[in-house]
Amino acid sequence: MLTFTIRRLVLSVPTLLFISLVIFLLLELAPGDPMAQVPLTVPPDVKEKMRQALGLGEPIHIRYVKWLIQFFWIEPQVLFDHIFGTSFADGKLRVISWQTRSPVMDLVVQRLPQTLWVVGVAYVLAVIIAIPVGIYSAYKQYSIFDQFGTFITMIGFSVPPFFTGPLMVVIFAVNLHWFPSIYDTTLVVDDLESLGKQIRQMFLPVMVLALQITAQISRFMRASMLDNFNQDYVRTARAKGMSEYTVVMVHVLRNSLIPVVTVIALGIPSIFGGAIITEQVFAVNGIGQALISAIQANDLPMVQTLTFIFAVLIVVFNLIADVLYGVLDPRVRYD
Amino acid sequence: MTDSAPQPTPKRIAALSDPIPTQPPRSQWLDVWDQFKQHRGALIGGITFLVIILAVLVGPAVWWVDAQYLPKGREFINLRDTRPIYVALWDNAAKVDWAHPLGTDNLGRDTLARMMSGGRVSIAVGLTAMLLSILLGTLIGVVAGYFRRMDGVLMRLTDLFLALPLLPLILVASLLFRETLSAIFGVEGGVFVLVVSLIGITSWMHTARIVRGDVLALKEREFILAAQSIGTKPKYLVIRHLLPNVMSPIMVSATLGIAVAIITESALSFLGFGFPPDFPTWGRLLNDSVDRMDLYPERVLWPGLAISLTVLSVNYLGDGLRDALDPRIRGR
Amino acid sequence: MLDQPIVDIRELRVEFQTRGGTVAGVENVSFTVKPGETVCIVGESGSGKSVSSLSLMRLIEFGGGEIAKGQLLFNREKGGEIDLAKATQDQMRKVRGNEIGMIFQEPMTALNPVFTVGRQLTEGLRVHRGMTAAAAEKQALELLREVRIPEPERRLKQYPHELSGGMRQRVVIAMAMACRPRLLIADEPTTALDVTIQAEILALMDRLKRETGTAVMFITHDMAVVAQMADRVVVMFRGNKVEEGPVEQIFNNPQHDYTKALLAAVPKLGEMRGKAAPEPMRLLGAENQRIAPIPGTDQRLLTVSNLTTRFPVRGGFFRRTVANVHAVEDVSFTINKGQTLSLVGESGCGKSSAGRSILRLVEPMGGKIDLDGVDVMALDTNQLREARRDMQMIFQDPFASLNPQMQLMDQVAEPLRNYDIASGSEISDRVANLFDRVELPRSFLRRYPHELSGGQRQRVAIARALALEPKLIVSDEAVSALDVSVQAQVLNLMMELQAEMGLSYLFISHDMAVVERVSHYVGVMYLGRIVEIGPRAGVFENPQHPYTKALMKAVPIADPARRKSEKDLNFKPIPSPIHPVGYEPAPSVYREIEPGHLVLTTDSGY
Amino acid sequence: ERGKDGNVSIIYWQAPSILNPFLSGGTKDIEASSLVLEPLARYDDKGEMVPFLAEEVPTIANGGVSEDLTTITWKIKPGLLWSDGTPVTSADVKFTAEYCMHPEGGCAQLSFFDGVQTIDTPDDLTVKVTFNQPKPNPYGPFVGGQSPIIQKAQFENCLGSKAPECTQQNFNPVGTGPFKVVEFKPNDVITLEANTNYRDPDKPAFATVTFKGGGDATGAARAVFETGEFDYAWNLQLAPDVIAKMEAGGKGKAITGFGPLVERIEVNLTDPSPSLDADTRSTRKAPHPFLSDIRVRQALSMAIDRELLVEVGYGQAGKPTCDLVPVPDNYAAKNDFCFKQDIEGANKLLDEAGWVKGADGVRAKDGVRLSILYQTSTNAVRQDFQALIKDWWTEIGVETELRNVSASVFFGGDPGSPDTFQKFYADVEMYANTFNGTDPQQYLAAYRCGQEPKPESQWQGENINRFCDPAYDALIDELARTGDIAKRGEIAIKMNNMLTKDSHTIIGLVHRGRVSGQSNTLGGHVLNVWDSELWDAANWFRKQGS
Ligand SMILES: Nc1ncnc2c1ncn2[C@@H]1O[C@H](COP(=O)(O)OP(=O)(O)OP(=O)(O)O)[C@@H](O)[C@H]1O
Ligand SMILES: Nc1ncnc2c1ncn2[C@@H]1O[C@H](COP(=O)(O)OP(=O)(O)OP(=O)(O)O)[C@@H](O)[C@H]1O
Ligand SMILES: [Mg+2]
Ligand SMILES: [Mg+2]
Repeated sequence: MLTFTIRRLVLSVPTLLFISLVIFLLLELAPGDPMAQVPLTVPPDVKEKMRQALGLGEPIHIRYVKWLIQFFWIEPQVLFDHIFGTSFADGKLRVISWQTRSPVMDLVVQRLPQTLWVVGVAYVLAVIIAIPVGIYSAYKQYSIFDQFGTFITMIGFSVPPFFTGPLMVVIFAVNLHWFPSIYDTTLVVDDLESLGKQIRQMFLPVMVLALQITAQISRFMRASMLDNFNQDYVRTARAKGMSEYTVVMVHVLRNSLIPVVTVIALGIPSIFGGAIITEQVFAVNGIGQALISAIQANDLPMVQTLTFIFAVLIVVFNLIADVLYGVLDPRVRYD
Repeated sequence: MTDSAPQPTPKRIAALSDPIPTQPPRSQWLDVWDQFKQHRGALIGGITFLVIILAVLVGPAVWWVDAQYLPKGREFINLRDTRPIYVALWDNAAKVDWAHPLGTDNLGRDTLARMMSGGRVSIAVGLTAMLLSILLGTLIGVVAGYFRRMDGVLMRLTDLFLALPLLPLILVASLLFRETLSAIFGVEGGVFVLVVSLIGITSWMHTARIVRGDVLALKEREFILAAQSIGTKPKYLVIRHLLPNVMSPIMVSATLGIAVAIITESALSFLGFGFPPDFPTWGRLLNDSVDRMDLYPERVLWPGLAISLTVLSVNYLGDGLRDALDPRIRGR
Repeated sequence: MLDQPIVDIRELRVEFQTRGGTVAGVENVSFTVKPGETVCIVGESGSGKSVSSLSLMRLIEFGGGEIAKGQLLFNREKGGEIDLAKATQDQMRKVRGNEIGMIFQEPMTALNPVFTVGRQLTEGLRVHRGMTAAAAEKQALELLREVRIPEPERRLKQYPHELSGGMRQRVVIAMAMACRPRLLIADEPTTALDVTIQAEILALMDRLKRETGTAVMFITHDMAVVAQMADRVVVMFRGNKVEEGPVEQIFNNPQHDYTKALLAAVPKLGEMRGKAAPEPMRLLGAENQRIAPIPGTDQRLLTVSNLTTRFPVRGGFFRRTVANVHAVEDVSFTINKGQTLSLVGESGCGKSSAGRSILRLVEPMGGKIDLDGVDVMALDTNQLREARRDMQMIFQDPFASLNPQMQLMDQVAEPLRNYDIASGSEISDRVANLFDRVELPRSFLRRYPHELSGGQRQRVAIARALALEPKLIVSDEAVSALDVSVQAQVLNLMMELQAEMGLSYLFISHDMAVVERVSHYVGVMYLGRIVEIGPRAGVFENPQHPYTKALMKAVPIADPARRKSEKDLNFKPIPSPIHPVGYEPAPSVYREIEPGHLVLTTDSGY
Repeated sequence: ERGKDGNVSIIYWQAPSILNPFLSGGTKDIEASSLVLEPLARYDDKGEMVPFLAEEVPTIANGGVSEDLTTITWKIKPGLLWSDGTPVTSADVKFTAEYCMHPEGGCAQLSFFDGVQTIDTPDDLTVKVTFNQPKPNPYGPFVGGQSPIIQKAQFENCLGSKAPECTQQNFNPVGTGPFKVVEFKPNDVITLEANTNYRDPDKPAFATVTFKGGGDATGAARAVFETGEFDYAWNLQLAPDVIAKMEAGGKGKAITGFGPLVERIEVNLTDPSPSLDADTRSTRKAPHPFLSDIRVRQALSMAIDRELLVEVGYGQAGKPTCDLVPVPDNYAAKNDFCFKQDIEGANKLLDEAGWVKGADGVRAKDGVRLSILYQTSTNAVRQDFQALIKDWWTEIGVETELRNVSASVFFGGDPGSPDTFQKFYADVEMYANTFNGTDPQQYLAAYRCGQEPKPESQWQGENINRFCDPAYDALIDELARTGDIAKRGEIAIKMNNMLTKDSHTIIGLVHRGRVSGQSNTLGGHVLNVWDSELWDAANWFRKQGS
């Protein structure tokens, strides 16, 4: 298992390097220019100087190597410094965002809490709802509950967030005034009241996201439970005189969770990646929104870094899902 | 083998004769259809989807208002922002017009006509992008599963595509290919090809993984070995034996793929990428109307509902197909 | 008290709601089981054996069935008689596992893969006996000892997949016996197991029954097992009980047609004693059967020498080959035209690998294969394809070896198309002829595999193999998955084809009785090597190698007069065929006992 | 009394990403930083200059500007303090110029320092700027929101290439304005508090400011008009009916003001045909096959109903215009030749010019079809305009293909992209442009022959139409020499007409105003289109009784 993990980790390095190169070239090729947001009143020669100042004058391979060094060598040092109070990274040039002229990583750190709160809570909530729903729908297959649950989850699958989002805003924020329409990142949660505020402002985006995620996971859970209900060991457990509760909640559940847990793990990168459309609609200043605004502003270092972090997460959680599978399922042993 | 009536044969005693199927030979697709019919949701979904397709295909022949037509002169002011006729039910003062049952937009274009021509694009995008993604996914899945040596490379490729950001990709592709494509297919055709290919090549990964897994499992089945031993060439092995047996996950991926593609196209339109502005798609109609959502909710509602309903029906269709194509469930 | 039956099943009818309407799994079955008695229920596949037993446990509801009629009277330890057919699920939970234990057919899947053996064993004890975890564990240990599992302490902490099939089945038995049930239902507990393990499990059950006085309801389709175990026999046929009686009576004086046919179809070990060549079985009801010995010829068709096949085991960081599975190790044999060589041996001893290596479906590591003058090992891909016209294969699982998505006609025609042997209407003519040949109605041509029974499918597979008119057919457990009656028909078919067409067979099987019936020569494999090979009579009547001897002893014989006793059995656990890279096993050296009868002298690990 | 009114919240749907206006040209950043940083003088809502840090605005009359127009001398108000308590001196002013003029700094406001030769600081409160040539308009440096004064002490180590590394400084500049930054979350939210060292002890009335960024214009408008979550929303580019509906929410109202911003159609005088090679396409080497015919251009202009456009797209926030320079009065030509849509006239004109309608309704002459590619940036109002104009042009026998390009591509100058407005691979394109301050000299000078984007200049250049007229170039030079205000106006109007009325090279459509949303409870604000909208934040207060 350990060898497997290490092997996969090592193998993922060239993969990731390749991915980073592809992303870099892609962004490099992409039309668009960081000067797009500078007003037309700024004359072209000044814009040209500004471009030079951003480092756009250098050849492409040098910029790529620079980015590699900054991302893989300097940023870890910064993190190390931050944790241990050392000063290895002092004076070294970090990955700098073109929009804000500040280190991209700082921005990520600043954005992460909102995304984690909103997307993370939605995810956790969805998992908490989806698993019992999936279990019960499978146990009572074709019952009213199952049919209804299927319908709701289908809705969750089918109704895109860019439709539900604005709809919710208009209904709940504009007409009913139940929830704010704009997410307030300055809110500090330190007492009950501010907690209430925080919950209220998270409510709509979390709802929209959770509906979607619940739909996916509960479908998975249901299918997985159904698979296992047909297994012989279930009959064995019943033949032993186990109660239905034990049969379902211990024997079947434990087996059914194995694929579902890996699916859940595979979904985690998206928590960090943010939900681009939902964040956009509800003005949640999270990573997803940072990404889309960076794309619109052609802030290449920011886009490059964010997409790459996302790629790393995908690769890592792919690995984690595989390892989890091995841990949860005693039959699977990687070597 | 449901019938148990012993068949009297002259040669053997009843007890030992094999039961011979009494029903006429039926292809398993008939079985599939039988099972499919059982699934009420899927049936309704299928019918709904057909109705939607018919509506957008045949609709314009019946409702022959030009989706691009702009009223001229003063008529413009009179005709723009017409509400759907049903609004008259509760609002006497509302500006309604039987000539525009779903109302008009802020430029006086007929919403119904736009919905229909938008639907045609959205569904066409959904179907073609799905086909492309299924094709790619199946190809890559089969190759990865069947040829061990390609497996690692292709699975890493899958990782790569999972990590690629769609928006910059669209920008790059339209930079590189738009002019060539519009030279070949015309402006709208070019964008169509572009959008479809992009959605296609960014959504095959899921299918590929499933197909790969199934092929890996199938490879161990004895009939593949049997096919090898009767001298079937690898090409036919794949075509005759592997592919038909991964059809069921592919079909399910396909239905999901339509849904994903329709939503992706809409999301692209929503984010401002995609088709030219005077080329309505459901996503764009929705996006353009979000501003006026509380004034003219119907302009958001109808395209939103259309997208959701299409995707919903397709999803149900897929659900039913999965049950129908799964021999374990069908056997029951 | 003693005469009062523990279970009294009266006019049981079980129905399933299916798409095709209501199906009766069991139409009308009544029988009783008395304390301390073993009642065997036999019948072909689908005759309702499992459904009856599951109804008794009221587990049938979970499979979509419903007890439509009848009573299931169960004599409880305390509280007298109860009709299980009407009991609530709550009551049933107290009966299940506690008063009735059940053993299932598939040891591989009957245990929950994610819980340790210990956990699954103690579960029942804690529920029914209210034991503490520690006490239950102690009891579990005791149970494992009772079923003679080596190193029971370690097993408790292991997961099912870490145990061999035989050990798993013991765990299942221990689980069923945990609460000392008064009735034990065993649904084909040994069908999936090797002969040797089967013998041990049967002996174990017999001993447990004797020691605890538990009544046993034993379900099987194997008449030899019935002869070995039963006190009384119930014969079922398509949902009905057709006959019932003490075991001797059933075997010696069967009344019902079906029972007679069944017994006629069972090959009995020793039946062929004294016959020089194999001959088809005389089947009941089949008229104008030509029972003639099939002598074959003495012409060499296939010569295999020093065949070695190893599968690499990769591991470590660089995924280099760290070990090899020595599946086939220095194996040599010959097959004559028109004759059959059988390979027997336990699961995993390399029979299939040997068969596949000859067709080069798996690539052998070394050795020579000469098929009628063609050096198979030297062929390139195209030549190999050509060469495969002369050798074909039939596989064990008729459900798995046909493509479920293709019409039978196309499947049988595929080899013809592959080699451009025929085209157009000629193809359909030839396929129709092949169907006639394997005695399948032509109306099946347009059907799909799932519409056929197992035996019919196996005929299709044979037809497909015959399409190329091969000289050699490798039949890898071709009849193992079939019901006895069907098996007999297929065996006869194969033998008739041999007689008519001069086919040679490499017949792979683990069923000694079947092998005795069909072979000219027999090779016994153990751990990749042939430990004994020679003419059938020689190997069966004068076994020399200790493994062959043990194997012969383990085979149950379908004759209640010739029961085996537990002390006849002594099996060693099979060593692992996996050896690290660089391990070079000694070559196989044989001693010739009589002409053509060779015994391995190299240490084979047994 | 300072701080009595608590918190005021402002929403900019484009979020500020930096608070150093020299490092970002973005309006959002400049406006946000104007709460903190101040220039020596600003333009007020009428476009007139008012002193801020300076005691008075230097003129020739008061001797602040030399007669030969080469120097300008500013006097700083005495006693001014930075928010950290240190005094503001002329060294800070001089440093600001050095900071921006550093060759490696990439200063976005460099054009304000055009022609600055030396800056002298005779004493702590006097700054003398010397230009290398006479400057009729010497109010470039240190005037207006774009070139405020930064503190020398803070930015001393951030010169040139070090500029982007000074994150702390760029995010939290020390200023003299009414507020100072407490926390800056880039692209998200800024929290500010009243500057205790602000020069007027009673101001600002608000103790804190929450400056939120992000979302879209709709959301921002909704937050002010309907939910009342915010007090002020900037630049609500929304259709008039949308705004009207939202205003009905009753929590706020829209305020508009008209700067020199004009939405126009630019006509490409060169051939953008894809069949041409990259060196020729859309350059002066290849004149446009039919748009070089003035009558076609005129017909295109005549076919447009500008009033309808205004009604559909801008409502109160727009007026029809035919001009390039609509304000200030002194420079505005106030043409009205185009106000009336005249499809018939346009058709007639084209007929006369020999463009005859073919079977498909599209006019052609000598095999050249009047088929136009019409591009603009992605934006709902612009797409509506495109649809309408396409329709009108169809009526005069001109076939139109529409294209919209993402703003980040369209306005970015990436020479590799075919979709930038500079490259102009289209026949006509539509966007809006404006000029800084009240003087259009630079704006008009852009149309000099040779200043068009072309391959040799990496497609940079402001003469988008590839306009070339020696008479026009002569006027540019004359304007640069002229100091007299009335005379300057005359020349500018003449130039404006050469581009619009006389040649229809630039087809003016709508004179766009700025629309912002203001809560009903917010007082003290006057919308200013000539400078930062937040120029008077010090005067803002919460209205009583609400
Ligand atoms: N879940 C079910 N749904 C429908 N029919 C069923 C179901 N289970 C069993 N049957 C039917 O009941 C009949 C008896 O099946 P049963 O499993 O008892 O056979 P069996 O004698 O145990 O056969 P085998 O030897 O193959 O185990 C079969 O004809 C089968 O078709
Ligand atoms: N493709 C393979 N890769 C690795 N090991 C294999 C492979 N095929 C077979 N083996 C191993 O080779 C050994 C012999 O297998 P084989 O299938 O030939 O046995 P068998 O005698 O046919 O058993 P059974 O009666 O169960 O079919 C076993 O230990 C098996 O695990
Ligand atoms: Mg059974
Ligand atoms: Mg085998």
